[in-house]
Amino acid sequence: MPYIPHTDNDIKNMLAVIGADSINDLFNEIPAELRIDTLKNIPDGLGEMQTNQLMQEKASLDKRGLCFIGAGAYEHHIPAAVWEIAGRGEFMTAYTPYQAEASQGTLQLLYEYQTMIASLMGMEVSNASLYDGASALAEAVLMAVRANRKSKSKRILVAGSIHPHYLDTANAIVHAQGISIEVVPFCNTQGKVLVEAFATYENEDITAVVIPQPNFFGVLADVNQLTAWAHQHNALAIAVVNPTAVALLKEPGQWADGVDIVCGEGQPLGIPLSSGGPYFGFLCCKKTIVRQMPGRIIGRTVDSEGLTGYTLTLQAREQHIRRSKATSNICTNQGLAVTAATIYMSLLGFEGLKKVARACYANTHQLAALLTNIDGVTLMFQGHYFHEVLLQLPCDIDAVLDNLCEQGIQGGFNVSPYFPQLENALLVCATEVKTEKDLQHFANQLEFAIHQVA
Amino acid sequence: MPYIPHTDNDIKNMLAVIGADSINDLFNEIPAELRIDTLKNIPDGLGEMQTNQLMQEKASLDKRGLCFIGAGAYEHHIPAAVWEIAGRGEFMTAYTPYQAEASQGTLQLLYEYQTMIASLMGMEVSNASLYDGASALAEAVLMAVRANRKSKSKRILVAGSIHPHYLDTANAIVHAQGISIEVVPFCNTQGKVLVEAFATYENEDITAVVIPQPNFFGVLADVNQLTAWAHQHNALAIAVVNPTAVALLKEPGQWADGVDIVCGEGQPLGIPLSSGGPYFGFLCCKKTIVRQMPGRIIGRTVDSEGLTGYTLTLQAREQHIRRSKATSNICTNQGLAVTAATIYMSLLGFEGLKKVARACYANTHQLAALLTNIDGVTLMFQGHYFHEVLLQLPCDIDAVLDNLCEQGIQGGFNVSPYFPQLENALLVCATEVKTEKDLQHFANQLEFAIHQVA
Amino acid sequence: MLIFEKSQTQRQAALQAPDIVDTVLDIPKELQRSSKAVLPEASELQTVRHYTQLSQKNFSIDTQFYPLGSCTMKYNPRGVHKLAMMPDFLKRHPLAPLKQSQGYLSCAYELQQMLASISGMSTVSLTPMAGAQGEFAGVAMIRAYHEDRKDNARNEIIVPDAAHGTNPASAVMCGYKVKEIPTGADGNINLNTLKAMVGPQTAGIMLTNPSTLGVFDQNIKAVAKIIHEAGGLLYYDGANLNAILGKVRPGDMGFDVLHFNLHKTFATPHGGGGPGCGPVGVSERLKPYLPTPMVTKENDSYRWLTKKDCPKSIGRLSCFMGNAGIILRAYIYCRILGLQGMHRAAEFATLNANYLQTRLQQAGFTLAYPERKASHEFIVTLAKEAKTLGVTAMDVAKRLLDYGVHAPTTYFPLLIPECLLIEPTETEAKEDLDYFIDIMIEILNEAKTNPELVTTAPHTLPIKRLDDVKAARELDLTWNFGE
Amino acid sequence: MLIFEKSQTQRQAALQAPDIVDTVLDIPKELQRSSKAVLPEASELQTVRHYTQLSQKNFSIDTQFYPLGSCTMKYNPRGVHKLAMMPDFLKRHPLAPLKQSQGYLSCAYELQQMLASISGMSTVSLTPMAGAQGEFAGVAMIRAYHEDRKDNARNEIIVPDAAHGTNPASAVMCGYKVKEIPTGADGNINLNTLKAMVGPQTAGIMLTNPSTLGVFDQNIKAVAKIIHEAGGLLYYDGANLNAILGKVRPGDMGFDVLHFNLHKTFATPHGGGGPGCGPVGVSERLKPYLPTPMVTKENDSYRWLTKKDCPKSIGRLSCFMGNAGIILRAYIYCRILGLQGMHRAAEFATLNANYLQTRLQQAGFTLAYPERKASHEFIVTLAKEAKTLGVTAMDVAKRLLDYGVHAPTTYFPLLIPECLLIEPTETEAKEDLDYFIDIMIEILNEAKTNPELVTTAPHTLPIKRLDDVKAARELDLTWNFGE
Ligand SMILES: Cc1ncc(COP(=O)(O)O)c(C=O)c1O
Ligand SMILES: Cc1ncc(COP(=O)(O)O)c(C=O)c1O
Repeated sequence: MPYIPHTDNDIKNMLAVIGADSINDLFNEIPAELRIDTLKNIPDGLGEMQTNQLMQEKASLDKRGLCFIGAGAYEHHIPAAVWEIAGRGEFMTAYTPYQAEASQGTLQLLYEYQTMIASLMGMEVSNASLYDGASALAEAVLMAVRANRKSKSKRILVAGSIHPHYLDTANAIVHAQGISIEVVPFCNTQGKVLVEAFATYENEDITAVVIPQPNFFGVLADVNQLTAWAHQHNALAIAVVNPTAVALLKEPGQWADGVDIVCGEGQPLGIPLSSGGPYFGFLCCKKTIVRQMPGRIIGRTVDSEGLTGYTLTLQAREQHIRRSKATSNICTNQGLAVTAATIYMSLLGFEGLKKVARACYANTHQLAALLTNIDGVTLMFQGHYFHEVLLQLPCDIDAVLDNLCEQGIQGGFNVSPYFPQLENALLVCATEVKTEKDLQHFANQLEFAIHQVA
Repeated sequence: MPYIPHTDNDIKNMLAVIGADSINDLFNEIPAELRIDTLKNIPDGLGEMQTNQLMQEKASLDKRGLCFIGAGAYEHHIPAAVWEIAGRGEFMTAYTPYQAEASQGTLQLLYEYQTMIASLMGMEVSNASLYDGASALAEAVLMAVRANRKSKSKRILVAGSIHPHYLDTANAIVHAQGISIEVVPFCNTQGKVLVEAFATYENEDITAVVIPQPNFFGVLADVNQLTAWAHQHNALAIAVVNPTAVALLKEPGQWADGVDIVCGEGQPLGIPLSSGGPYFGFLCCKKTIVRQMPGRIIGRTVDSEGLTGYTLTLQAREQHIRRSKATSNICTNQGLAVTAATIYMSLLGFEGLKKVARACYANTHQLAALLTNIDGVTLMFQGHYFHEVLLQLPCDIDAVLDNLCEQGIQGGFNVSPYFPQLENALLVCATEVKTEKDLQHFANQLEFAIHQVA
Repeated sequence: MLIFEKSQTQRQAALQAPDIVDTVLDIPKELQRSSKAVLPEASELQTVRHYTQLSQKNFSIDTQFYPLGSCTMKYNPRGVHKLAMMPDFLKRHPLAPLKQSQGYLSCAYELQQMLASISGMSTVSLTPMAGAQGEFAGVAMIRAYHEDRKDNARNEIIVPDAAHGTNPASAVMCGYKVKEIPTGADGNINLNTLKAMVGPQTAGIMLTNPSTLGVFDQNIKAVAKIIHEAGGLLYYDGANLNAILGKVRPGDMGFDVLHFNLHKTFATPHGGGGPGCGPVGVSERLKPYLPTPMVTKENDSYRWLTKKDCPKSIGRLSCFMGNAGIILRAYIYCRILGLQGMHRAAEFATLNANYLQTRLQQAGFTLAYPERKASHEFIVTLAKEAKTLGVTAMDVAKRLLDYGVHAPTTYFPLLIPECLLIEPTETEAKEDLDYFIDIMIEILNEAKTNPELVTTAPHTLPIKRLDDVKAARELDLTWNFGE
Repeated sequence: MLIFEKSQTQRQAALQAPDIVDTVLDIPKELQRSSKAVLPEASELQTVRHYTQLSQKNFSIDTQFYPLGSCTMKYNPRGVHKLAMMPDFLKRHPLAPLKQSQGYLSCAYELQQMLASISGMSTVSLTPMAGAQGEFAGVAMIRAYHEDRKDNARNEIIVPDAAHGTNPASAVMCGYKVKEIPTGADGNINLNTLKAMVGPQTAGIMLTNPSTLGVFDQNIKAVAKIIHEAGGLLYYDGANLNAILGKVRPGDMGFDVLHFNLHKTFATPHGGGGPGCGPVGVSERLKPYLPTPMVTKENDSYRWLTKKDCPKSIGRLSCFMGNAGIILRAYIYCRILGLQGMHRAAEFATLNANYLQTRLQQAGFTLAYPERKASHEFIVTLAKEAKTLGVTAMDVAKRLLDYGVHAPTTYFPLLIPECLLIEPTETEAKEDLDYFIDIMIEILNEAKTNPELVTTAPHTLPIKRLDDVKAARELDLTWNFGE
């Protein structure tokens, strides 16, 4: 029996101990009319060998080409050691470290993670992860509402240049608690939210302002001014950042007088694209509001003999202690992804991460140069961008992408359905994994595709 | 610096301690005229990311098709757990277990391996591995010469139906010690060595007889009679077997009154094909001659408090103690492959291994049935075969194989160059990994190929 | 030692960073970073060694028996993991063109279908990223349903006292008040109490069945009737589904919506705290509200259903489509188990739990519900021992660690004093259960003859009992670079 | 506990065996097996847990500093391992058609070229499966060379007393008598002694340089001259090549043939005892005798060279072409290191060794060759301590284990009493060397103040010191099923 160790003898002996005639008898407290004998639509089991064959067929359908899509998930080089270590049984098959003494591996690692990510963000504290970047934003908003005692309005201003899925997710998660998320429009030529756009909120009670950097279009905004505006208006500032980019860009803790909360997607730190997950959301904040933090937090302490050890702490914020008064319902988080990210950051170091960021920056800028050489292809926005850039094409994006797909190229993300004011808008990204040859190949194929389509 | 942890500071401090001005100074005992500054033909180093790209290109050139080649290396299903566990750093990056107390993991595993393989072969003892099946035969021959005190001739009779590479290897390794390996011809209709073929040696001093089962052609010989013949003539009997097959075929310890030495290729026990290695050779024998065994042997003992532990034993046979009088020069063996094989045998168990053997048997027999349905394709030999079978084709084998290769099929092994008397002889094998569909597809393509070529 | 304490300025695993041709970084000064971050400065070997050593300090399924109740710590098949880690799956971008995504989408679609069948629900969405997010989605759908019907006065969710903490927390996140209902002495919900609680304010109830008390509520149909007649809906917390796979379906019990814990019932690894995955299934009437995206099949090809297709959806719960890699693992696991394997999971999980329950009772331990059969888990209460011997559930838990067994869940559910919630799962062999029984008996002996040995446990682990109070009072959450 | 002791009749990891349609097994009864073999009967979880737990009982590079002299225990890059384990490489059948093998063959070919360059030799064959088989091949080629010239009286190989045991053993396997030459007080070979030993019977000499004493023999050119003038050839044992990569080449020193240890110099994992790989390189005159198969390049495509192409070859040493997977790893490692990286390996291995040597000497340890620079390794002798304190090299080695460091090589080379042969390698950080020095000092203190602590070590490992005598006397080599 797959995975089941019981021999006939075992079964007989165990039933005898229990005093039951059959295994089925053990279910006799379930009302007979509810019990079923079989399930529909469940195929017969497969051996591991056949399963291999099945999944190899499935995987071969997903044969990918050169990928120039970013839009929230980024293809980076992942050192082999990352998952070779993260995949060790002791990390992978442990539960949440409730028994601290038997979980010092995971706990110390998480403490190290908290140090790394907080420091990277220029913040004082971090939790041990949330589900992903988008849901982390939702938690950041809820946290801001709890933390900002000066504001009663539960009104959150969000830069309209944020990833549209982040906006949807945050809305879906927070709206039932009477929180209103209001979108501040971005400038259609610069592709970012200017501080002037906040003028209409000058005298309002705003609970928090959400500032992405780089934003969905890859564009860099004036985060210092935006943060300052928030604080001047008694609103908390929430940064949404890409952790790779922050190796080169000013860390949110240094935006003006420092943001209050930082969140974002941890995927770029050693997590494979893998169809969108598991990734992890990170969340950092000022120490003053740590008691409003959702999720697990690891603290350093000592044992009964004074030896250093690590344990889950501030559990009084959490659902298993505080139940309906908890800071969040989150329980299981994304521990293994964080394990990988910690090993990734340890292998790259700050200098390495900076190099990754620079290579991404350089590649995307070179790609933009090559692509805008094509007739009819232009940059949608003026201004600084990081490792993603929005292009305007002279023809329908979907048709072009389809054509590129046939050539084995995943040519970017069509942004126009989300922002109808941005016509024929293609968001492209080239990380450090792309070579000169790749970029040139993409440029050639795109030119060809536009010819075909236009 | 890749893999090197030294900072500039470290280097400075360390040189100061040593009292050297530069690292180069540390080499100044090497005569100046011998020292070189550079090496030719060594390319610049690559980062891990570029190395990935390079090796992916290389691997893509080896894209394989459906493989029906056996001939000494067999494609079996390998449970994922085998290499996930064998690849753990603690197994993979340890040295030979010289410090027993710090190597109980590897040592206990090897003791378990010795038990498993000895029991599978029906023998009393096993060593902890040799390089591969072919070199294991060479060691078995050397061992027999040492062990057979009754024989002075150093003449070894080998069934001519053995894998030709085994014969070459054994010859290359033993001939300098005055040992002569003599080939006993096989019957050209039955594809095996008959006991009658030994008639010419009736009154000779023979040191040992080497008996493969199944033999190179997949054919089963009368191993009981051959073993009996050897023992009647004061020769030792050496069996060369496939460990998967032995799950169904009589174990060598039960051939007649039992062979003296068993060797063979361990690859079928969970080791990937991987271009021919690393595999491992196994070697088992009767307890009476264990002191003639080459290679490492693990023994069970106790520690100073009476607790069970495991350690390298009978080291007085080995080169590091006995030097020129050692039973063999072998030092590093194939530990990790044995680690994998042990886990494989634990997952399969004896019942599982029998099923694998049966599935191989069934598939090859079905394949033979399908292929001999093709016009002009016949079985080369009458008689029983196991999971390999020799076919005669109506045309040149190389041309057929070339054609099949274009269709993505590796259609077997051309045996004729080794045995000119066997014309257009194709050795094919279908293990448990082949499906009905695979077999049928091969049959169709072979028919097509023969049409094209013939 | 922390990895930071092994770091040296300038040290790096140089192989892992790309080469940088010196390009201009054309970013305004005020947007550039000027300070360093405290990331490790270590060689590749140091990193590998550090984290390998750390891993050895964990208990895990792969190394220990881990009967943590409610968590279903069963074997996480290596074969499943390896397949889910195939490069073609790992490299698939979540926004990849459909044409290059049919492999993954077909797996997700088939899993949706299988989960619907297992639960007796109409439709499944895989997107919630853990049980708690599944609960959120489920309650949000209940809310959307009432709102859609303009049934706006319903502002209460009923939750048993035995419920997992995520249940009330999720209800609150959906804007509901939580009303707690006490459990009856037999472990079932008292129907009269329930009747007295429901009314026009009742939006629904959240239940686990078998409950976290390890018993199956036999009155479930009556409960459903009371709630439905009051106009409320029933939410099923699927954390315990392993107990009833193929035996009884939440849909048949009368539930309107449920979540699955793929990281429990479907054996995806817990990862030291995640990732999990908490798909939701609903009956026909809640279907319009399911979270997006989902996968649909049209003319033999698969595509995403998004908000455009499902205008009433509660929306999106993650940037992409949830924990895809976990979905893949659960799919593979389901294909391996197949129909018979699912039945077997429930059967042997239940056999193991009842065997353990009986043996421990015979050995003198007090069961919380001695009259009841165990589901896949059961509760031992050490209230008596705490009183008479001064040895608490926590002490016994810590002492178990010394014997190389992970402790059961302690102090949950909250209503049972000094409790151990024990879930052996179907993948443990009788010998391992017997060993657990032996050491429980041994610890009980120790508690009588040498209680200090137990109250100061653990003794054999890298550290002794930790000071949790200090941890919370003198917060030390990041390494201070000055040290 | 042994896996057999966890077994139960009938138990199995059912998922791993194929389904069997009941086909006839048409094999004569007398050729069929009738008895069971003692293989484990365990569940998949039991197997995974058993071997995972066992693994944790090992010291390894990934978990400990492992300064085992002569073994070059440096970091085995995970990136290399992962690439070598790509399915396309693993699934390639050794007899696959050339058309579907150009990837692997090109790697092997390029490695042959690189190794030739590194060693200063003309041609390389990769087929020997470990150092010892490389030695065999090398001496066999020397023999073939003499035989080819009908120079048949040469029946002696000279081997220094410091040589590794495989050297004399390999010479004997090639049918030679071994003549041992003692090492001079300075660690070099005494030229006069050598001159007196050579003659028409001399087939050759086997040397390591730097030797296993950790010093570079400065007279190597003179040695070569003496041997060559006597008509013999020089064999170079490449186990210590890590010390001189890119600094000096065996070919330039006058050697005619050498082996490489890919599992040392080229960082392929040791695997708890293998697999290794021992390619051989030769100067022009030995080229015809190289073992087959080798890879050649013709018109941009690669093919095997076999006995047909090389009629004078000593032949084949394995069924296929040696440890291909290890060859692949070494190739990848070489491409990663590149030219600069090779230089660095030697430089930092030497820096670490000399630092350690100096510090230990300063701390009061006795060096075997205090006047000499260390190569990549060096020798400490504890003869004095053994005499005055009763604490042997073995005791110190065992005590090191208690401090979480693997012991250096002990009692080798045989000519140095109570010796520790210490090789830190280039991948260890200064802090780890400093830690080693600290504990060596600490152990020396213990030896003075509490010698029993040292002589009864180890104390912190799963077991205490093992009874090797009992192991050899009461042979227990397989588990006895009756137990
Ligand atoms: C009964 C019960 N409900 C809900 C949950 C929450 O699930 P998750 O941790 O996946 O969010 C758990 C998990 O511990 C549980 O045991
Ligand atoms: C100096 C020396 N020569 C030869 C060898 C033999 O190499 P292998 O173990 O690969 O056969 C070794 C390995 O320990 C060695 O250290």
